Amino acid sequence: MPFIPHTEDDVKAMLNTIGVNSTDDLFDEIPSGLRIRNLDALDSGLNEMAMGRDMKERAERDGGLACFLGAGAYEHHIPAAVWQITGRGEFLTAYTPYQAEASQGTLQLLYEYQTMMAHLMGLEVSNASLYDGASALAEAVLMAVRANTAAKEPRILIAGNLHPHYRQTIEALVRPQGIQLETLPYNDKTGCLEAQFPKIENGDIVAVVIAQPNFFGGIEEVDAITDWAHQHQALVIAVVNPIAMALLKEPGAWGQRGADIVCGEGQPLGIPLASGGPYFGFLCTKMEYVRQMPGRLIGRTVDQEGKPGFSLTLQAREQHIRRAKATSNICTNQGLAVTAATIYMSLLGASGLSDVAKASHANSKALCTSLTAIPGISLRFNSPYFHEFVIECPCTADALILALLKKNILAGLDLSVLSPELDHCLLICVTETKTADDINAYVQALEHALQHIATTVED
Amino acid sequence: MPFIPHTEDDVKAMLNTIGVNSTDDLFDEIPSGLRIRNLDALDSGLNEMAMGRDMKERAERDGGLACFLGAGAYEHHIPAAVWQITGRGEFLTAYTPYQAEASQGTLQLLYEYQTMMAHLMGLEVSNASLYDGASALAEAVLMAVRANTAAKEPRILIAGNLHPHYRQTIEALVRPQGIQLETLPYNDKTGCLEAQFPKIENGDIVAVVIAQPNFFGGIEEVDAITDWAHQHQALVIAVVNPIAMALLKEPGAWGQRGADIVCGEGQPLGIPLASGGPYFGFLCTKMEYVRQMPGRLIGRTVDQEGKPGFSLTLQAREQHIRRAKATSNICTNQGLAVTAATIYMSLLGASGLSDVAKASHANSKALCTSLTAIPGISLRFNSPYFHEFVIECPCTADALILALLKKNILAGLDLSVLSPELDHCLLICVTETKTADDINAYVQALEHALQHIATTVED
Amino acid sequence: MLIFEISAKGRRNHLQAPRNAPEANDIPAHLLRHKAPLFPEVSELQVVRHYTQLSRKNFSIDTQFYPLGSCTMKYNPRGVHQLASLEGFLQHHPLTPASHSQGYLQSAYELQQILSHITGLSAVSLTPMAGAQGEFAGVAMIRAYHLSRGDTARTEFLVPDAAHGTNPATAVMCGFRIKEIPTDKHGDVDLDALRAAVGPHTAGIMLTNPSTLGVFERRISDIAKIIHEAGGLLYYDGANLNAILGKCRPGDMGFDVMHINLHKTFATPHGGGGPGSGPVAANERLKPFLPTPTVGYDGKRYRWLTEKDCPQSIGRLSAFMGNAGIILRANIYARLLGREGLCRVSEYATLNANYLMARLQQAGFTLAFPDRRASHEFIITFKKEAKTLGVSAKDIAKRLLDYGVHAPTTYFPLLVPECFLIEPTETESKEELDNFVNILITILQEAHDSPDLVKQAPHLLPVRRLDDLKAARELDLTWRE
Amino acid sequence: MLIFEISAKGRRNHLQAPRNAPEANDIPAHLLRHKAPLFPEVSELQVVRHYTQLSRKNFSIDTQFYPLGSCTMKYNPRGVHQLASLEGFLQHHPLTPASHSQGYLQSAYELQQILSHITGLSAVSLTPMAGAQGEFAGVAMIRAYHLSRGDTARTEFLVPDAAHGTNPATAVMCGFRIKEIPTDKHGDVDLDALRAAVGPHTAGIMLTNPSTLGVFERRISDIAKIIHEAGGLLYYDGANLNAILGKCRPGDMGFDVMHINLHKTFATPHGGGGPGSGPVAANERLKPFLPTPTVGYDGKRYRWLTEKDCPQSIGRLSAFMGNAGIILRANIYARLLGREGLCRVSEYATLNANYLMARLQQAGFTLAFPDRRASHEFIITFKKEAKTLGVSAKDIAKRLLDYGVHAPTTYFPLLVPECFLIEPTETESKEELDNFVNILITILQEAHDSPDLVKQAPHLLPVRRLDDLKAARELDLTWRE
Ligand SMILES: Cc1ncc(COP(=O)(O)O)c(C=O)c1O
Ligand SMILES: Cc1ncc(COP(=O)(O)O)c(C=O)c1O
Repeated sequence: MPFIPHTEDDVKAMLNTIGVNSTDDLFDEIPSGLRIRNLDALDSGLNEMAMGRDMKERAERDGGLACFLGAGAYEHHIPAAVWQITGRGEFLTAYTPYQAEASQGTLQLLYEYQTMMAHLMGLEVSNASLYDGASALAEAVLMAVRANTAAKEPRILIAGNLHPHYRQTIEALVRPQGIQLETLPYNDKTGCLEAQFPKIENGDIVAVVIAQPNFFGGIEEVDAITDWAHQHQALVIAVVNPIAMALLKEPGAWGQRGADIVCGEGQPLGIPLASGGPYFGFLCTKMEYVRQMPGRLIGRTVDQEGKPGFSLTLQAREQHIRRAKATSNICTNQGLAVTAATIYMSLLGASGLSDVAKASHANSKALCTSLTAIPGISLRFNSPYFHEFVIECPCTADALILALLKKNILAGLDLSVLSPELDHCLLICVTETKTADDINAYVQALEHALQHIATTVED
Repeated sequence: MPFIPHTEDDVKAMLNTIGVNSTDDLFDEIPSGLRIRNLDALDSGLNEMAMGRDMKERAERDGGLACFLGAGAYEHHIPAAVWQITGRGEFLTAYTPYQAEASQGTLQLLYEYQTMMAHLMGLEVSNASLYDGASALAEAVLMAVRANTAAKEPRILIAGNLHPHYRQTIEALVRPQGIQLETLPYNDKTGCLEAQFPKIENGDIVAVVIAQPNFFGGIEEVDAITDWAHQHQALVIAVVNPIAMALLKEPGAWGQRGADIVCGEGQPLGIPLASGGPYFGFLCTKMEYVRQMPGRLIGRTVDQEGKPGFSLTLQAREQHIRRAKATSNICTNQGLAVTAATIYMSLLGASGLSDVAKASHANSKALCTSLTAIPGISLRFNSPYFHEFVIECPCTADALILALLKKNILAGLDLSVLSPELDHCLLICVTETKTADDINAYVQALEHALQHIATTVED
Repeated sequence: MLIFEISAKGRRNHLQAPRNAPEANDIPAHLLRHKAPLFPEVSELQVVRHYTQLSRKNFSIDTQFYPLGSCTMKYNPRGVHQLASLEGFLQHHPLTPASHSQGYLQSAYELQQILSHITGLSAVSLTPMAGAQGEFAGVAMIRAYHLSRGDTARTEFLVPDAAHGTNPATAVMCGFRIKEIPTDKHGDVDLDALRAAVGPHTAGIMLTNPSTLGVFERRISDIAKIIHEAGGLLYYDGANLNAILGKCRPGDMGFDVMHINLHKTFATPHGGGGPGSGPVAANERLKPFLPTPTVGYDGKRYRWLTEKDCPQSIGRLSAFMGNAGIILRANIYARLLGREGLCRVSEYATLNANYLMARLQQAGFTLAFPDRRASHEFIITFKKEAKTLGVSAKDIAKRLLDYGVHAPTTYFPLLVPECFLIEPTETESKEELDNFVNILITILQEAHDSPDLVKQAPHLLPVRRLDDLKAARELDLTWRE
Repeated sequence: MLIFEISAKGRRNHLQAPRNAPEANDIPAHLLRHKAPLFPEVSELQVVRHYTQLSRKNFSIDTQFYPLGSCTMKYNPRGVHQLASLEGFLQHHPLTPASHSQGYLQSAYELQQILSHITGLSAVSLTPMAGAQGEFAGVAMIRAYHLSRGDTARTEFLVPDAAHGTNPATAVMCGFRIKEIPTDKHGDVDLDALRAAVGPHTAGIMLTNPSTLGVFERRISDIAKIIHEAGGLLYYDGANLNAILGKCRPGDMGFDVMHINLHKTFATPHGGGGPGSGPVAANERLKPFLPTPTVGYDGKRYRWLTEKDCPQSIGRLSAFMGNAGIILRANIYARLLGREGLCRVSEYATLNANYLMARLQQAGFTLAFPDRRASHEFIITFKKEAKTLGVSAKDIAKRLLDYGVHAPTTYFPLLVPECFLIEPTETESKEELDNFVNILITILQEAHDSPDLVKQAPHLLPVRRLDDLKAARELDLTWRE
């Protein structure tokens, strides 16, 4: 039987030991009215070979596109070593490291992850992961509400150029606790936050949420925003792309005092696109807020012989100890993705990561320059950007995307998802994975599509 | 530097310790006339990402065919667990287990392999692998020459329906030692060995080499041949397909006394086709001949506390001890492939292996029945066969193969490689990997091709 | 040794980085980073060796028996892992148009159907990323339901004292006050206390069945009636679904909404802490509130259903669509097993638990609920040993590690003192269970003969017992130069 | 525990076997098997756990420093492994027509070119499956060459006494008699003895340079002259090519034919015993005799060259075309490194060896050839310690295992008593080498202070020292019920 090792003799002997006649007897506490006898509406099982055929066909249907789509999930080169090591049974099939002595592998790795992530963000503490970037931001908001004791009301100011799915996620996750979410507008020309900040009083606002880069790839003037928020006793929550942080100023160095909480999507660090997950959310903060952190934290300590070792610490923040009073309900997190990210960061090193950022950026510049040289195509926002930019087209972005899909190019994101006025806008991302040929192929396909669309319109 | 961990400081310190000024000085014993300064005719290096693109393109060019070609290499379902475990660093990157205490993993696995392989063949001993099926046969022949002290001359009788590449391989590998290779003819109707055996005297012949199934997939009357050989003091060397042995009579049970040496290609046991290798050759024998065996042998013993353990044994047969007097020059073998095969056999079990054999056979029957119902197509040999058979076509086999390749079907082997008279003959293999749809697709493609060829000829 | 301790300044692994990356001159200098982060500088071999060696310090399903109660640590099929890791799936961007996502969408849709059938509930959203987020979704849906009816008075959630910590924590995250409901001495919910607790403030109850006490809540229909009559709804914590696959269905028991832990019941690997996946299933009443996105099918093509299609949805719980890779794995697992195999899961999980329970009882161990059937798990208590020998459940757990088996869940549920919650799962053999019994017997003997051996355990692991107090007091959460 | 010992009669793993396989009624009963082979009957989890646990009993490059002389145990790049394992390569049947094999053929052809350039020899056949088969090919080619000229008198092969065991064994397999050539005290071939040995019977000589003594044969041109003038040819055993990549070339030294161990110099993993790959390279004179198949290129398409194209070929050495997967790996490795990276290999391998040699000498260890440069490896001898302390090289090797590093090659080459042949390779860091020196110093101290500790080693491995005599005397080669 698939995955079940019992022989008939085993079953007989076991029933005998238990003292019943059949396994069915073991379910005799279930009220008979509730018992069902089969799952016959489902199909019969397949063997691994047949399943392999089936899934390979499905995978082929979904694969094979040259990806120029980012919008929160980014294709980067992943060294082979990353998943070959991550996939080792000892990492893959272990549980959460409750029994520290039997989990030193995972625990030390997580401690190393915390170290790298904290250093990458320029902060003191990182937890061991949350579900993803968007839900991590929701946790960051809840954490800020607990941490900012100066604020009178749970009001949060959120950058209007934050990824719309992030905004939706925090709406869903923090609204039940009566937290108010308000928008910090962005400038229609630059795509970045308005240089003029709204008037607020000290203690009006719990925290300001800034995205760096923002949803359009634009780079924000983070120093000014950070200082402004701090001047009004608001905390600063930074939502950042970790690869960008190898190039852009780290949140811990923003303004005079640095961002207070940093979160974001860890996927770019060695995790495949994979239809959206599993990825992982990271969360870093200053030491003073560590007790308000959600999620697992690994601490270094010593064993009874004084030898260094690692264990889950500050567990009193967590649901399995504090229950209703926990900092979050999170239990299972995204450990395996963090394992991959840790190996990724180790393999790349700081300079490698910075090379990835620079090469991605240079590639995006190259595509942007070529595209905006095409008559009818212009850059939508005039701000510095990182590896992702928005073009405005003479037709709907949707039409272009469809046309390029026929050439097996995933052209980008149709920004009409964000607002109907942006329906001629295409958000395009280029990473280090693209060659000059790939970029040329995109440009040619787009030119061709534009001609075709023009002709069709004329017809 | 790729794969080199040295920093500049390291290099300086190390040169200092050695007492030289540059690494170049370390090569000062090479006569200057022989020194070269670079390898500039070669290309510069690529990074892993660029290499990935390049190799993926190559792999795609070679992939995607539905394989109905056997002829010594067989496509079977390989459980995912096989290579995920085999690929663990501890198996993959270990050397030959010379330091037994630090290699118990590989050693125990090989002992388990020896056990399974010996039982599968019905013999007492298996070695730990040779290079492949063909070279294993050459070693078997050399071993027989050493073992059969009754034979006057080193004459070997070889089935004429042995895989032609096997025949070529033994020619190349044993000819330098003056061994005579003669052919035991096969019957043109059955494709099997002639029922009438040649007249020989006792001691004329060292050994008879029989293939089961033979190159055409045909099943030989092994009992009679074995007994005949033994009656004339010749040893019997069996070349068998290990999957077939789950269904057909095992060599140890052939005739009155069983085959003496059994060898063959281990690839069907969980090893991918992979352009022909790495596969592995297996070699089994009776205990009385164990000291004539080439290759590694693992023995079970105890450690100084009496605990069971495993180590290389009878090393005095091997080149690293016995040098010029060794049973073979083999040193590195095919350990990793054997690791995979051992896991494969454990996962399948005896009944699973037998199911693979039966399903493959049933599929080949299904295709054969459909094909031979097509006018103009007939079965070339009338003998029982196992999962591989020969059809005779109205056109050259080559023409059919080309036509089916256009439908992404690898139709089989053009037997003109064997002899020009067989140029209308196609050797076709079907394994358990093929579904009824696959088989239908083959039949339709072939019908279509025949029509097309007929039309073309008419034109 | 930490990876930082094998680092050397200036060591570079050029093979993995892009070549000749130009400087980003177009970005103003004040927006750029000025100090490189402290990452290790190590060669590829050093990385491979370091993390390979680290992995070897873990216990795992692939290496050990791991009877961690409530966690369903069963075999994680290698074939499932391989097929979910096919290149076409891995390179698929989550925002790819549906035309080029049919493979994934079909797999997700099928899983929705399978889960709906297994749970007896009519609709499923796969987006929650673990059990706790599934709980959040379900409880938020109950909240949205009451609010949609203008029923704003329902501010309380009932949670049995045996519940998993995520249950109360979740209800609080959804803005509810918690009322704890006690357990009776048979492990069932105390019905009188429940009746006393319900009222017009009752939004709902969160319940696991079989409960975390390892027993089936026999009066579940009565409980459902009490709650429903009070106007509340029932949330089912599906962490224990492995116990009842094909035997009974939460929908039939009266539950309105539930989550399923794919990383438990559907054998997806737990990865040293995750990822999991906690799909949420609801009956017709709560279906409109399911989180987005879900997958729809018109008989020809699969497509995402979003806020536009589901205006009453509680919304989006993550940036994309949940832990897609885990959803793929669960789909593959479920279809490998098929209807027969899925029914066998609960059958053999229950057989194993009851056998182990019987053997341990016969060997003199104290069961928490000796009169009950075990579900897929059960509880033993070392209260007696703690008192008479000074050997705690923790000590015994640590000593088990020395014998190469992972400890069961200890000190949970909190109501049973000095307890082990033991869940063998269906994929372990009788031999493995017998071996575990023998080890426990040996340890009990050791606890009598040389209690210090047990109290000082583990002895044979990479570290001895760790100083958790020091860890919490002298926080060392990151390595600094 | 053996896998057979966790087997249970009747346990079946249906997931991996075809369903409903019909009986083969068409095959006569007397040709069928009647008794199933004794295979284990185990579940998939049992298999995974058993072999995962077994793997953990190995030392390996991925887990340990492994300075095994003559074996070039360097980092086996994971990226190479991944790319050689692409589905398209794995499912490619060796007899697929060339039209559908261009990806593989191109890779093989490129490697032929690279090897030709590196070795300074004009043509390459990739078919030999390991070093020993490469040796066979080369020596058989020399034999074929002499015979092709009607020169049947050349029945002797010269082999230095320092040669690897495969050298004499190979020459014998090719039908030659062996003449051993002694080594002088500096580790070079004794030229006088060589001159005395050559003659009209000399078919050729097999030589490694740098030799297995870890030193470069300085008078190689003289040797070549002596052999060639006597009408013999020179075979180069390329196992030590890692030492000279981009520094000098066997072709330039006067060698006519050689093999290359891809599983050493080209970093393909050794797999606990193999597979390897031993391509053979030859100069114009011997090129016609290369084994088939090789790959040709007409500027447009790649194709196999077989007996038809190469009528003088020594023939075919295996059923297909060698260890194709290893050939792919070597191609990828070589092209990842490129011309710069390949030159660095020998540079850093030599630096590491000389550094380690210097450090050990300074620490008081006895070098076999203190006046010589190390090549990529070198020899130390414990002759003194064996005499004064009764601690042998073997004892020290075993004790090294306790410290978590693999032992160097011991007792080879046979001419140096109580020796270690130490090859650190270029992929190990200075820290790793320093650590190794410290461990050896510690062990030497132990050998003085408590020799039994060393003599009884290993203490910390899965087994203590094994009884090899018993293994050979009471042969137990397979498990029986
Ligand atoms: C009974 C119970 N409920 C809920 C959960 C929470 O699930 P998750 O860890 O996936 O968030 C768990 C997991 O430990 C559990 O055992
Ligand atoms: C010097 C030398 N020559 C030849 C060989 C034989 O190579 P292989 O093991 O690949 O047959 C070896 C390998 O150990 C070697 O070290």
